[in-house]
Amino acid sequence: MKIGILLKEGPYNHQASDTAFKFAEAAIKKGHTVDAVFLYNDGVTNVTKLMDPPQDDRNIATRWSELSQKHGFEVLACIAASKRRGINDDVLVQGSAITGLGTLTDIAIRNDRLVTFGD
Amino acid sequence: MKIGILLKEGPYNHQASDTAFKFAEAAIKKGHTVDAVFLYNDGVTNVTKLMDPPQDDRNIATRWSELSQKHGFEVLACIAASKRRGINDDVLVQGSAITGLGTLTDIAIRNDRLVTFGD
Amino acid sequence: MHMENENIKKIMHVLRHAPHGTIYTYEGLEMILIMAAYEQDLSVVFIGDGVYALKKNQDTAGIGIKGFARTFMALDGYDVEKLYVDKLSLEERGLTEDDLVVDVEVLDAEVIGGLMKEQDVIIHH
Amino acid sequence: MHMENENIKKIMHVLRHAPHGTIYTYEGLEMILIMAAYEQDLSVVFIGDGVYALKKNQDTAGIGIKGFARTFMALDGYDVEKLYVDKLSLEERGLTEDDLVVDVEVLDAEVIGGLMKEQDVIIHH
Amino acid sequence: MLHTINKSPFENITFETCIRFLLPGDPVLFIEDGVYAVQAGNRFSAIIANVLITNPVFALQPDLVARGLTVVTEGVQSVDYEGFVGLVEEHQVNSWL
Amino acid sequence: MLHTINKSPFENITFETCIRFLLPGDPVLFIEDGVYAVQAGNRFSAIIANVLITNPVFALQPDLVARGLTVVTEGVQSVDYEGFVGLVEEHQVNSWL
Repeated sequence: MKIGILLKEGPYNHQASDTAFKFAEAAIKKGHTVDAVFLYNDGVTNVTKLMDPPQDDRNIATRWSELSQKHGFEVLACIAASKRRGINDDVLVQGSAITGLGTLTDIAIRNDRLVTFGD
Repeated sequence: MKIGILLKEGPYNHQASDTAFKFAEAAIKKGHTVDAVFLYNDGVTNVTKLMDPPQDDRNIATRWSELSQKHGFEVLACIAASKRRGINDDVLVQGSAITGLGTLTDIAIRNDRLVTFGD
Repeated sequence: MHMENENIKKIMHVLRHAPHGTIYTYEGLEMILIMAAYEQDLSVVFIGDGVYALKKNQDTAGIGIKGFARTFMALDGYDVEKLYVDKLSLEERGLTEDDLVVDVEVLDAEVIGGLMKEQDVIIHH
Repeated sequence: MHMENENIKKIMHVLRHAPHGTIYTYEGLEMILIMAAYEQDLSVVFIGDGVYALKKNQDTAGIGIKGFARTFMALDGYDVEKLYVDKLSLEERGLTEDDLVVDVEVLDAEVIGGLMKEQDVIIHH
Repeated sequence: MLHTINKSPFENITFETCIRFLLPGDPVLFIEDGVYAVQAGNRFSAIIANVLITNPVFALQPDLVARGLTVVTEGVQSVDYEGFVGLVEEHQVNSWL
Repeated sequence: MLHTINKSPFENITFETCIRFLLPGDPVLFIEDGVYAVQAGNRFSAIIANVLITNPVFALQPDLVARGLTVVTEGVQSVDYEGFVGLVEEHQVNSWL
């Protein structure tokens, strides 16, 4: 099954990103295809490489970067939401990109499921 | 009267930053001293110069930068909260700085009021 | 024509937050406007405080935030005509259809639940 | 001594969010630990879902987030001894003091309201 | 002590929690989405009227206007941002986020 | 249609809103802070029991364990993240954020 994920909150402040990540891992483990993760609202801040959490904590941006590259999907941040929140091409982790809401529409159309995580 | 402000949510996503700003302006207009604005939780993202909202919208980082410099106070982002969210010295607007929670304690102690804004 | 219809997805946007206190409804509306260009079967449902987004006479100049209630009036021009409001949400807030900036269909929760069940995609804002 | 006391501020932290779903309680606790070093008159109040932060037997390994319930046990070592829990919040959640990781004083809302009134600074997390 | 409430009472328990801890005489100020509580004739009007017996109740006018709330429960006073500052001059602040 | 709820029912209306729109047979999954709804013997247990008459109810086990919730209302089924995926395989998703 092809699954798209929509993530609407930033890292650490809400559990949404953690749940979305665990869900994506489990879906892949069960043989499904994660087609893309789309970031909206504060969710766009999940992919800044400037993130530098304590060493004994998870690095949420790095984790998305690794999972997406390993399994061939992209983590896509909405451009309008990104601009409001100081996310641009220069700060993105590998495996992520900035794009428009049209891309989310394509994701919604071409996947069997769109699963949303947020606050 | 000396007033400290604690701001606990990021820009645009919540009204907290807007209310805090209008409150600070009004306090200054009434002759009070805004001693400092301390940013915590997602609030630290209020001072990234990478923010680039639509031209017909307010630029929240620039606005804090201008108000703080004009009236001689600092907008201070908690270092631990900043590191989690990708805020560092390189991205700060003028008039802001990164500091520790000890500074907030000093602000709480030395001011007549500490007013909190958040979600 | 038949093949085209098969590719059309039913996508429902659910607005449940009051305007201005958070950005969810505003950025939700931005998403709806973009999706409207893709000729899918879009609908928008207002539940809970989401109905406040449609309230007449909002003037946001004093809080320094762009207002957007009037943008809902533009949805019709984008062929987004399926605007549904939860009846109980409206009543609980002491509002009637006359208080809203656009024509909507006021429906019982059970009917909206049925519409939800038909969707391919549901996005809450 | 008298002058020193005059410089001591009464600062109350109010924890009202459940742990893990949001970071507020965790970052609130980080703030409390730092402020504890400043020898002010600190108190911590648990209201609403904030009482869940103190629940025994939390194991966050499965959600991949650092747990922190045990950190509340360290507050005593930082001389943060004023831990108050709202009685109704505890009861509504079917919890008793035995369910909590630390000793707390369970108080009626009216009493907590009185303590709030005495504070120089109150910070909700 | 000035109590501020910024959440809609229809969606969130904050309003009900705050008033449990109110002492008589202390002012309550509704801001942001909190102002929906004082809209005249809604299901919180009776609670607001009850609070008004013992406590002054305020709502931030710019937030009311932004939300198109023209008629508020009788006895609720509107203040602008300077009025908000005025309340802070007189009281320590308890922001129920 | 799979309905997910991620907010505590004690603080937020989401739980009550969602169940108004439920159709019989559709599964409900509690995740994140939403899992407090299914803690045995709390004031939502009767509502959960009522939902269970017509709908299967699930809670995300890692979220229960993280919050120290060991006993859930009878009839509520625990699932891990793969179980969550399993429910998504069978149903379109309605995430009540």
